[in-house]
Amino acid sequence: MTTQPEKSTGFAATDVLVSEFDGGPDTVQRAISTPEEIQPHTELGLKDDEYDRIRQILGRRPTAAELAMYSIMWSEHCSYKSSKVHLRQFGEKAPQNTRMLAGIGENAGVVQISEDLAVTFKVESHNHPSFVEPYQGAATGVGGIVRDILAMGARPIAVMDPLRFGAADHPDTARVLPGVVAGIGGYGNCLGLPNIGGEIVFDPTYQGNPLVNALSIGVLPVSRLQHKEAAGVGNVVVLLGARTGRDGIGGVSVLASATFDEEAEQRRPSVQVGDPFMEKLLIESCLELYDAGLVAGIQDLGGAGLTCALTETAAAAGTGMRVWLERVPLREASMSPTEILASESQERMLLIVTPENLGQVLAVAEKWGVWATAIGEVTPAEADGSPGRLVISWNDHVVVDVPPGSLADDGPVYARPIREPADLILLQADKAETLPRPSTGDELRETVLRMAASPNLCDKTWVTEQYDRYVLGNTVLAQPEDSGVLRIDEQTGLGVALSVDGNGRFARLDPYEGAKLALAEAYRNVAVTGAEPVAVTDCLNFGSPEDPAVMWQFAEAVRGLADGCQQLGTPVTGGNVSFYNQTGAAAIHPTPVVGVLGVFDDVSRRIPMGFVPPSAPGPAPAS
Amino acid sequence: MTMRIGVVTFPGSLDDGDAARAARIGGAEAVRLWHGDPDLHGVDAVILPGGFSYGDALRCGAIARFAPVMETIVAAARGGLPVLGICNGFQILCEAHLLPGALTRNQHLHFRNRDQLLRIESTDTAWTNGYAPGQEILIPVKNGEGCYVADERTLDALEAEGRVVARYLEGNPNGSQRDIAAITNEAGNVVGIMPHPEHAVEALTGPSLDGLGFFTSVLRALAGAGAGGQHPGGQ
Amino acid sequence: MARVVVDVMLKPEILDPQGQAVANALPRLGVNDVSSVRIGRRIEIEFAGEPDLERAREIADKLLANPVIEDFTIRLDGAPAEVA
Amino acid sequence: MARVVVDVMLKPEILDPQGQAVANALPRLGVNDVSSVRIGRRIEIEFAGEPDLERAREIADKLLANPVIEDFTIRLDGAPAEVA
Ligand SMILES: Nc1ncnc2c1ncn2[C@@H]1O[C@H](COP(=O)(O)OP(=O)(O)O)[C@@H](O)[C@H]1O
Repeated sequence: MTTQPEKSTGFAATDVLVSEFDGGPDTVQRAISTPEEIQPHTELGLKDDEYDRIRQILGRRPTAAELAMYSIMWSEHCSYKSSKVHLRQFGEKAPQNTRMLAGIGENAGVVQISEDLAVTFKVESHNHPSFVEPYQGAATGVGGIVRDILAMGARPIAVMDPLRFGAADHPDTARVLPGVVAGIGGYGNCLGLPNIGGEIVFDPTYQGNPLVNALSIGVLPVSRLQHKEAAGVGNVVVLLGARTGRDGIGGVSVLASATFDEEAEQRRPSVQVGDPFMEKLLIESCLELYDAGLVAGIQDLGGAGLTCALTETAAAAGTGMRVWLERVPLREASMSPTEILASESQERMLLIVTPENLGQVLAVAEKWGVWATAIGEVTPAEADGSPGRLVISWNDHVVVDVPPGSLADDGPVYARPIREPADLILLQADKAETLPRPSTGDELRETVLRMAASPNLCDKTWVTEQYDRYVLGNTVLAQPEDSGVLRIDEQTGLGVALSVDGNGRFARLDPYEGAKLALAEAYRNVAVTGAEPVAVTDCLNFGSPEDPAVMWQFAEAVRGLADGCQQLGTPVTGGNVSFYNQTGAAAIHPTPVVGVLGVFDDVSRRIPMGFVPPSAPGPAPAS
Repeated sequence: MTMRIGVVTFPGSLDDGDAARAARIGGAEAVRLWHGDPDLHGVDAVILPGGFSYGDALRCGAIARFAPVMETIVAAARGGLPVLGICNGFQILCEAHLLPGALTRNQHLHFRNRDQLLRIESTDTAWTNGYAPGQEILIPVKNGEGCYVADERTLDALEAEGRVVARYLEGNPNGSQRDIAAITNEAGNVVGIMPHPEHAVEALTGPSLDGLGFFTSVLRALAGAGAGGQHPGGQ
Repeated sequence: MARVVVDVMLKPEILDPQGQAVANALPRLGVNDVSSVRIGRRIEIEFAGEPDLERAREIADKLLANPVIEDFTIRLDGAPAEVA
Repeated sequence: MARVVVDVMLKPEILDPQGQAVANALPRLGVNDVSSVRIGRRIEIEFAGEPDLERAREIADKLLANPVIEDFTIRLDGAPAEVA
């Protein structure tokens, strides 16, 4: 069953004949009968031992579709295989906290801010895609983080964008920066989300590897909190939002999980294109569905597309799932089952709904003009009580039959070797005390002028003017303030403050202290507005985890952030790790970016950065 | 009796909630209207809010003009119903030929959001009768396609007939001809404005309270005191 | 299935800042003999059955072009343009 | 003076939200037989002297089209298009 926007301009996927593909898709049946077939697992980024483990889990070779799914889900980006062992500290050292309703492991952390209201917030990276195609990379970065917020049951209410570029006068910066800023503005403005702050840092370390991080925050009634579990045997699996195309096939695993180099040029087609208008419709339809109580489970489709959403929702519930892939509405009829599973087409959500509610769900989708299609159903656990299986067919061919947990939860975990960078002692010895200092008035003047004119300190309005900070009418403070402040509740004056900060140069000198400093800065920025800091999100931007020096920086930064959070009493509620930010052998400065959330009982008590003129804003015109 | 101001939501409307809030703060009851429903539900005035209706595909406002609700609004506006188009709403009014001219890409090619000083040039409209002639107001501007263009004859006519409602001061944010920020139709009941009065109605969230006058003016107009005069309202 | 192409350009008297920006950037690419650049829209409409030029002209006139600022031409893909 | 026309369209596999939105609006204008609408850019380049197709191709490649997501064709005004 499909509802369509006012008019179908497409074709039905069922028009495609199996015979259009050489001998049809690689089925489970075929995999059993051709155990020795050579598979391109290395090209897909899987190590030999990882491939062996897949064969062991399945008791046969994987089908082409299964292989693609494992390669995606076991990629660094999706599996956190190098960072997991370190990130545990955020949980272990988490301060006692009664506000947190959802934490690490969910799409985004959820923090209760009053008896009946909660906010959810998270920062994520879209570094590699933004280097390849700055506008779309940055735009879809905003789109992706907003869907994470939406998936928790929240209405997204603002975005922020910590950015890092190479030298301001480098030609590549002239290519990347305008595109990134236009992309963030283009998507966020069109979505109607105020941009309430961010960072723009220039440093040659980011030359071949700019950092585009995006943060979003949303608000929800506590009772509307959503879960991703595909619970309830017999429930219907619904794909909501845009049609599926060949966007970003292999994007996550290819772009975000390997060192970035000249070869990236050839990978360009894997970049996704965003449609903020569709996302706006998706937001409105999801919120209407939540409020009507029609959603049993929900998960956004981000990088890793359907593969990730299907396996995570099923694994979280311990259920199985049966999916008919030919039902997925396609933009291009000729897509293979593997492509459909790997597509990173934007603006899609996966819903689990009861059969009784399906009709109403489709009606809401139709009202907003988005596609909604029942593509599968939730199936029981195995007879022995072990979790169910994810079985996916395509035109009557079973192309996938896997335990979903093996993809979503039981990926490889590595305790990678760590070693302090050899040059660190020298770097640390080169103290600021040895720098020349201005000693005359003229020298002082020259220094001040140079600082004022430096790209890192100069006025940022040429960027921030391209962002809408007024939309939704609840922005209390935004650029050029140190924190963004939002009113949450017009009646009570309940509000929040948010600041996001990081300093890669500090972290390069001492990643432990550097992470703590980033935390302390964001914490201070929130505190000085008058808000009480309550929770933390982070985006950890680092080089290759396969480099022990980078891994040491990572381990130290995580330890620093976890210790800092413990000392300040603010838990990390969620975040993102971005590895492989390097060009050739040269890694970027370790760059932990930290967001701190604060709460106001009465946001009218916020303290702005500048002096407030004695008179309040002028009176209303005569009426 | 409380006046009822309708605020239309198109797919992609963004400032509809803010316009409704401003109408309430101004003293009216805000009534939400849906693009697909031609019924105006007996409202006394209509606001077309800012945003990116239909994703602003093609040209801003080009598709919204064909929404079922617009047919009713165009007819009612011709009959005297006060209509205010803000930003995307202004673009829709031009596309629907309720106002002359067009809004094109900002000359500097960027989206621009800043607090903008304006001068109210005409207080002879349903939406500006509460301002003092020549009054300067500070309200946010935020758009990517806010550059007002029309041919010379139309511009001259607008000036001669006192239909330029507001002009940009201290810097034209988008390259609009003759610094035009807002215009009105001949009857003064339909006003299109590029900057956002609805974002300047509360001390906590706006740069001033200067936008409130638009939402209080229309109440005076409806009460018979201002331009736009008596009219049946609604359908 | 056949395709109709509608080209929409700003009227000559309307300023085209985008075209201007491109023209201004050309000398930096070493191109000095371009006297003007104008940027418009090209719209390709596929009809399910017979392409209908009259239909397409109506669509162009009502929706695709704004007569206040734009002119359009319309043609079957491959055929020479015909001014509206 | 001569004119070179560059048509820039999204690659077929790339999402075209604008075209989609227009296609969805057509039934409201009573048009039901359109199966797809794609929207691209048409760029007219006037050369001061001889039009230089090679030059124009270079400009198109570097400045006018985004090769990551777009294809372009280039031609002398009046001449049939030639795929880049
Ligand atoms: N990329 C960005 N997006 C949104 N706001 C930004 C961005 N970069 C900087 N800002 C905002 O501009 C203002 C000035 O930035 P900055 O000079 O970095 O301030 P500070 O040095 O106090 O952190 C701050 O309000 C900051 O949030």
